[in-house]
Amino acid sequence: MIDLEQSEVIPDMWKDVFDSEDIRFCFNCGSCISVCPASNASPPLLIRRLARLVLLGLEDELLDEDTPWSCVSCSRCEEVCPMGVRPFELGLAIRRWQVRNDETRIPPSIVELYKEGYTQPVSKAVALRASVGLGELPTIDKYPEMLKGYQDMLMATDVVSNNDYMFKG
Amino acid sequence: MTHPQSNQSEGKVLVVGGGMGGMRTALDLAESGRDVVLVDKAVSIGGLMTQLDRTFPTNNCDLCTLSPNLSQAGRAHRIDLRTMTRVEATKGEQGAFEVTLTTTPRHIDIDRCTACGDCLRDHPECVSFTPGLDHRAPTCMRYPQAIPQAYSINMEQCADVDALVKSCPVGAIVIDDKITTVTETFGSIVLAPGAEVYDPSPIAALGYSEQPDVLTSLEYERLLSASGPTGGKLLRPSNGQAPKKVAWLQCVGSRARQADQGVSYCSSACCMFAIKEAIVTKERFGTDIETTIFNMDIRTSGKGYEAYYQRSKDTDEVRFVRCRTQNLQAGETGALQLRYLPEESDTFVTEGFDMVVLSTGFFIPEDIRTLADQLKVDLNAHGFALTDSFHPVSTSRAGVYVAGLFEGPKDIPETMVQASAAACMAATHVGVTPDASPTEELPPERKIDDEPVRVGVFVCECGENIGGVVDVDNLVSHAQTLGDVTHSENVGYGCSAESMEHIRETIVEQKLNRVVIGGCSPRTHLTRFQDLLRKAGLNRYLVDIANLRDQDAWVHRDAPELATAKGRELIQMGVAAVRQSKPLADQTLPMSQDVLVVGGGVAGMSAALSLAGQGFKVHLAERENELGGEARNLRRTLEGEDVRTQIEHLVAATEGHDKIQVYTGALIVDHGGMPGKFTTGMQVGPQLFYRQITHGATVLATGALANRPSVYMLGEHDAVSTQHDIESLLEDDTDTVKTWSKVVMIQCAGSRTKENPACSRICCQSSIKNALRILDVNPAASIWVLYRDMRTIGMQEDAYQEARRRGVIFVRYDPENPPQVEPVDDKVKVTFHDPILADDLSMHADRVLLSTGFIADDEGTEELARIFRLPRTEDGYLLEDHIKLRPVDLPTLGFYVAGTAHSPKSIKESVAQAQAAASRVQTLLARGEINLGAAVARVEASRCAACLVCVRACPYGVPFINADGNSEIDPALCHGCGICAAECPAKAIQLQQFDDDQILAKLEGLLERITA
Amino acid sequence: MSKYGLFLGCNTPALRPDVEHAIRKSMPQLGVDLVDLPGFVCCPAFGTFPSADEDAQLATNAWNLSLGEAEGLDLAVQCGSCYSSLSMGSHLLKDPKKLTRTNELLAKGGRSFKGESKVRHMMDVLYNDVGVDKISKTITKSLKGLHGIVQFPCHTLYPSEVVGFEPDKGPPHVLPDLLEALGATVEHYSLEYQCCGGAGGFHKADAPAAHNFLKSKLDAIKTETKADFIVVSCITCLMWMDVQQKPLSEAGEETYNIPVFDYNQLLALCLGAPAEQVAAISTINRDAVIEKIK
Amino acid sequence: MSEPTPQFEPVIVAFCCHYCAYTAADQAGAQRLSYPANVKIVRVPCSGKVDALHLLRAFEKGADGVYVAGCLEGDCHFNNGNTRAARRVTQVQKLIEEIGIEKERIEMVLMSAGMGDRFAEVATEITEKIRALGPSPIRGGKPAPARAQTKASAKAAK
Ligand SMILES: Cc1cc2nc3c(=O)[nH]c(=O)nc-3n(C[C@H](O)[C@H](O)[C@H](O)COP(=O)(O)OP(=O)(O)OC[C@H]3O[C@@H](n4cnc5c(N)ncnc54)[C@H](O)[C@@H]3O)c2cc1C
Ligand SMILES: Cc1cc2nc3c(=O)[nH]c(=O)nc-3n(C[C@H](O)[C@H](O)[C@H](O)COP(=O)(O)OP(=O)(O)OC[C@H]3O[C@@H](n4cnc5c(N)ncnc54)[C@H](O)[C@@H]3O)c2cc1C
Ligand code: SF4
Ligand code: SF4
Ligand code: SF4
Ligand code: SF4
Ligand code: SF4
Ligand code: SF4
Ligand code: SF4
Ligand code: SF4
Repeated sequence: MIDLEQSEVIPDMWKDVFDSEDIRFCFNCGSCISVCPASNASPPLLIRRLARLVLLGLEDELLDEDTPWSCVSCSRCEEVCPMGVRPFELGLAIRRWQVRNDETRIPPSIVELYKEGYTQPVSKAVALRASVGLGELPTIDKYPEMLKGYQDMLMATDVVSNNDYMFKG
Repeated sequence: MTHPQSNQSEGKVLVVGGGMGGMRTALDLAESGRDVVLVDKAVSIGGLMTQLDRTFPTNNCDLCTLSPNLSQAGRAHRIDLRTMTRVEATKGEQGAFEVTLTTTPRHIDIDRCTACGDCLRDHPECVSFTPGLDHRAPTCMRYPQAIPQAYSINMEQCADVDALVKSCPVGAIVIDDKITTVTETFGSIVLAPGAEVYDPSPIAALGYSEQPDVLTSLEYERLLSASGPTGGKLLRPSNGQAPKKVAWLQCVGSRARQADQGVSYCSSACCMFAIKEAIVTKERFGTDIETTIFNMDIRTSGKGYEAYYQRSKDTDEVRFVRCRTQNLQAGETGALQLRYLPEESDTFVTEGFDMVVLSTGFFIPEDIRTLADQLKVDLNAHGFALTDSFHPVSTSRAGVYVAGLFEGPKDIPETMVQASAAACMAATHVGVTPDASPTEELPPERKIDDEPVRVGVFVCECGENIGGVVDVDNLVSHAQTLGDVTHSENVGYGCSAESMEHIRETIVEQKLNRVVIGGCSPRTHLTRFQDLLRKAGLNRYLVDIANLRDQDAWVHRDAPELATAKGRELIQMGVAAVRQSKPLADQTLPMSQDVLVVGGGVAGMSAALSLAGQGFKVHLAERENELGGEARNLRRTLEGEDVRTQIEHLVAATEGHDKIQVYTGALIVDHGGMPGKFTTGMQVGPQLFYRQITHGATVLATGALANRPSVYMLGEHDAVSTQHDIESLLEDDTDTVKTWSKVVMIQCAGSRTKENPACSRICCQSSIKNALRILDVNPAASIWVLYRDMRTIGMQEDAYQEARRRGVIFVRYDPENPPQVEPVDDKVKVTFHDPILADDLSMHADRVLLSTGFIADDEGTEELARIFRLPRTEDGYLLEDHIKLRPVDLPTLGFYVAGTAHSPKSIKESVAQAQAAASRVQTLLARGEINLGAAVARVEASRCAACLVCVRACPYGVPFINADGNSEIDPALCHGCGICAAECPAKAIQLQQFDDDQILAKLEGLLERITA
Repeated sequence: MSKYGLFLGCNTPALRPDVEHAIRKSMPQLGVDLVDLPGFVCCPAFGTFPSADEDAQLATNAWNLSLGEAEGLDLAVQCGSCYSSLSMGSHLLKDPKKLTRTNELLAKGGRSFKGESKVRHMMDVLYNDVGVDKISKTITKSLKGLHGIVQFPCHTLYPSEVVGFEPDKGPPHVLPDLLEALGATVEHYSLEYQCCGGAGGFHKADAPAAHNFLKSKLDAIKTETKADFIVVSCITCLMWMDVQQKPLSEAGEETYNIPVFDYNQLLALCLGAPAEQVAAISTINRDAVIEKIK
Repeated sequence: MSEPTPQFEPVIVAFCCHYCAYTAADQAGAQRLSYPANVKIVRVPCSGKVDALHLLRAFEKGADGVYVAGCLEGDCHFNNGNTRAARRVTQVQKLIEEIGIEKERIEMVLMSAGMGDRFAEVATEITEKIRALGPSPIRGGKPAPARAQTKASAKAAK
């Protein structure tokens, strides 16, 4: 039982989560989840449920949801949603909202990205590359001024500047 | 008898589109004495209906009921039917439109063509009888009752023109048939071009273009249809096997915002037709077939539709799953796998189906938009003709009216109502013309009572059709050996103009007084030969046709001798029957031209004004002290129209009309008479002054009541009220509305329940209307709608989506677990289950608004139905004659119904039905006298034992035991089925035209040489 | 000769450089010149900035796009995720407000983006620029006699408003057509259009479910087709389908060892490139297939 | 298999309602389907019009088989004539059985207007069935036809 008088209810939360009214058109039809690979996970990723939580403005429940993170970004939901809700983008938007409201949600990979420019050791895979006859790549670490520029740019974004302690050092 | 007329000009009406809608309009106009040109771009008329199998809610076909009417009306020379014809341009204005019509060549002279099909057999490359109905079965026959019964030729595809021309035995093929363009003047125009059905190929996820077993509903209908590609067998296109599991996916191409997924509105008819298809599948192909309908809402808000839906679940075991799935994959075994999560559940299901039917909706194609453009008719955002609630069939251009799908998505009953309404409106600009059929030229009927029977037998060869199989000369000489046959001959093509004239002359010269035609089916040709007899000075009922073509030569081509022998027997039967036939008179009755309208709501006033406008005298009886009815409590429609002002206009116009006599405070107390001459008594005013009125027809527009059930603390707590209660508040007391921060609306409060099973149809759109109004006044309000199915049909869906856009929250509830309402000081606490979150929610509402809808005026109509002897439905609404084809006519001739007395409906629908009733009244009264035909049952009083068997047997409740203690059958009411005659143990009843002597004579004619 | 900026992303150069080499070997032979983009960064993958901050997401997208734009080049991309991320970025940057904000950020890094450079998938370039005819005429070896199935990378299909390069509506056929151009027989099966399940957080959230999801696909391939190999055109699909067959075989009764190739690997092999360079890294042994390419 | 003796050719009367079965018979013709020529059609407005008297008279006059063909259930043009007809056929079956005629010689069949193939199928089946039964006792003279006649007519008149 969710008592809407007792729960944290933010009527306009959807605006904070998503960038357009598209989400309000969701009529819980289920098309998105019928095609969603991650709906096979346990607990299942159910966009219609997430959309409902957003629209009802149930902050605590939405913060607790792990399922947005199990999306495989296949965008099938986006293709089939009759109402043009853009469910995949909604899922990403919910992640961003969670990141904004709970720093433990920050994906560690963005720290790597900030520091190295890549999520994989692109510039360090020299031996493997050589084994197939490839040389080194013009990776960003080879252009320090570019890497600095890239980092300066990111430092101007909210997620990096608000959590700068994670990115420095 | 002269027809009362207002200031109308002579002229005719143009009806564009010959589907159900166009046909009904044309028939109504013709029957009310107007000349009509009916054009259709297709090769034969009928529209969508011709492609359907059986239609809801009666699950029967009905074409056999409608199409004969049309050929009959065509015979009245009132309807000029032009197929393969389009409108090119229009000029002028109401009263005198100048319209250019272009007809593409058919290359077949319809009047000559006998529909033998030889041309198609020999030249399938260029002859068609089916305009490519189904891309999976291009050769299927369109439908057996096609009108005109004719083929069409595409000359461009013809390789050998000479051979083609020669293939036609009657020379009906016209090589140099040209495009013809004519410009004609019309007083008014009715548009009924229908709509098209969405093509689901763009939704790749549904696999329509890849999977043979994924069909549109129209294709599925073709598959079920006896005239379809499989001859009515339900077989999977992929492998020709019978399916065991069939799924329907609803709203395909409807209720969408995303490009390519179709239109935003609801197509209104597809929920019902999917249920119908599921039921028919089970009924006809085995109850062990599993049928599942995947849906978001089931929208069955028409009359009796909710019961149909419930029955499909309970009795037919149709399964309903709430989920729109777009995950369709071909499984290993060739089955189609659907994956879905039912709304009520948390476990995904992947289920195999043998066939998947896509319930595709309607849209207006470019072609019809062009037509609208040519006629300068405004369209709404979706391309449907723009109309309003108080003028439901009037377009933006004066004198141009609309009916059917082109006005908005709808089913057949609604199409029929609009079609009659459009006929009523179109008739206002066009005067009644004398029947063009040359009655005066007919010679008087010859008295034959004293003549000895002289039978003439005329046998057709019909080219090779009969002559190629049956030895016609043998039949001719055999006929001469039969008793009373004084003439017999081979007439080649009996129905050709030359032969007809020859037969006529022969009848006159030889003083024949009975005729047998050895020809084709009486279904198609009997009326022609009846007309011929009449022209020859004989009563039209003295002819019979021996069906030598369709039922002999065509079916026994491989056994010519047997066919000839059978032909002899068929002629024997014909001769035996005509020997017994007697001249019959068609029943006629004089009519009063006055009309009684009972009920002074929107419907009653609209019907009265339409009729008065056409010059009829109308008596309008209203039981309250003022006119206006239920709509007085409404302020605005969903579309924003100002109801109060409109009602005031209507009341003023009604009261001020010199042809309308209004009786307020009127109580109907007695009734008698016949259709055309009814007498009805009422007590009027506070003094209960008794008045008796004589009228030819009666319109019942007695409405229904706003429901006020004792549920959800209604009447117990101030914070709970009905949607109806706040109509005025929203207009006049916005300050109160501004104090509501949380509003909960509960749908189906007191509707769709055991006590009041019908859906009230208006309350889903009403709650959307009010939600949007509340947000206008108080944008900060949080509004929750607890619903079972949101039934915002047609364009109402746009408003529903608008409500979502503006933040209204919709939560479905299950009737087994309805919301709970408890008092908390001046608020109420509402608790309900949300299936999406799979959790219960509770909140404190400032206001609970109940969507309470309608309830039949049970007491009121019970009394009225008793006085007028009219049947009612179980839930107390008046029962129409035929729910689909005659939704305005009551079963008793001369009675019509309009508005919510028929079933819950909106103002727009009430007004449309009122105009339709006015049209139906005119079709009746225009006759001046009723010709009831001759096939009526008659009681021979001296034989009647008053056993009541016939009284019980008659499907129309016609026979009654009269004051003399005998059964009496009112010929005006008899439909001519003969059931009573068959049941009567005393053999006191005979059905004319089919009396026992005739049937027995046929048997004897057939069998006499066997036992004798 | 057409020319593209080669956008490699992270996984290909770091983990499967043989695919990169296959691209570098095959494309120029078909007249597609590929130019390296100095200073490129992660696309960014959806699990990174797109899940954390839209500004950072679009700035990173634009960073990469601007590298091509500065050279007057469109980007050619092999990885489905990169293709999808960059396409989504381009799509969102059509919104002038977002473009302005992104350029404010880019300016801090000394770059700018006008929105001109486009994102093309390698298969798009091969099908729509090069054409199947040219491919079948140019190859010196063929896959004749081999049966293959195609794994459509979801990222190249959906949402069709943002991504994709199929020439017409209806079922996708670019990848099968390209495979046929190499002489292989392409087989179809029930779960053809199902996702591989490898991207994003699905396997992190519920590894058994993600495995089962892949298993259903592999089972369908095994029972319904005579496939000798799977061809993909996305590094995520390649790695997931190649690597996970082993644990799947170990966990159940069924054994899975269907070789998986990136399309460019097969193409390079058919153009005569040595397997040690262009098809060297895999979990499932691919030798049997490679031997049959003649 | 060759037929040694000449086949018995039964006479069969089919009462067909105008709206469905009669149209179906025309439809069979239009589709050029063939069925045995033994079947002779009597057109009635509704199958419900067919009287016990008509059915019995057909036998009396020497028909070997009789059937009534009406619309599909629920499709009757006059609501329920076909169900009444079906009931009547069942009654007549009992009646003829009493007088020594096999009840299989009469039956009720249903079809819609479009079902030309069904019409042909039914006509063929019934002809085969009656052929197998042999000539009607009235024709063949097994029970006394005169008595049978009076008894049957008397019942019908009741
Ligand atoms: C699959 C399916 C099943 C259905 N089942 C049922 C059911 O069971 N019960 C029910 O009540 N309803 C049912 N319906 C709905 C029903 O078919 C429609 O309500 C009805 O046919 C509407 O009739 P209409 O006259 O408006 O249009 P149509 O039947 O579409 O007729 C329009 C006519 O206009 C002609 N025309 C079009 N454009 C032009 C032009 N420019 N010039 C000249 N002529 C033109 C067309 O050739 C056509 O003959 C079903 C619909 C579908 C698609
Ligand atoms: C709660 C509710 C909300 C609605 N909201 C909308 C809406 O938003 N939009 C919309 O379009 N429609 C709406 N409607 C429907 C609309 O009110 C009706 O369609 C319309 O009023 C019906 O008109 P009517 O003439 O058929 O019946 P009524 O208006 O009921 O008129 C019938 C008249 O007959 C009289 N009468 C009854 N019996 C007798 C008798 N025996 N003798 C003499 N007179 C008799 C009655 O006194 C009454 O005056 C709503 C209806 C309800 C109940
Ligand atoms: S498909 Fe779209 S409308 Fe349907 S539930 Fe998913 S997000 Fe909502
Ligand atoms: S994009 Fe994500 S949410 Fe959408 S269908 Fe794919 S996995 Fe599911
Ligand atoms: S052959 Fe002649 S009569 Fe027969 S269908 Fe063709 S045109 Fe009509
Ligand atoms: S809800 Fe509307 S559009 Fe959807 S299937 Fe039902 S009637 Fe058609
Ligand atoms: S009336 Fe005679 S000639 Fe005319 S179509 Fe019928 S059978 Fe043929
Ligand atoms: S609220 Fe009214 S219109 Fe809506 S479903 Fe219930 S009864 Fe029908
Ligand atoms: S069934 Fe015959 S006898 Fe009985 S009441 Fe009717 S007419 Fe009279
Ligand atoms: S013929 Fe039919 S409609 Fe007429 S009275 Fe008899 S049973 Fe009734």
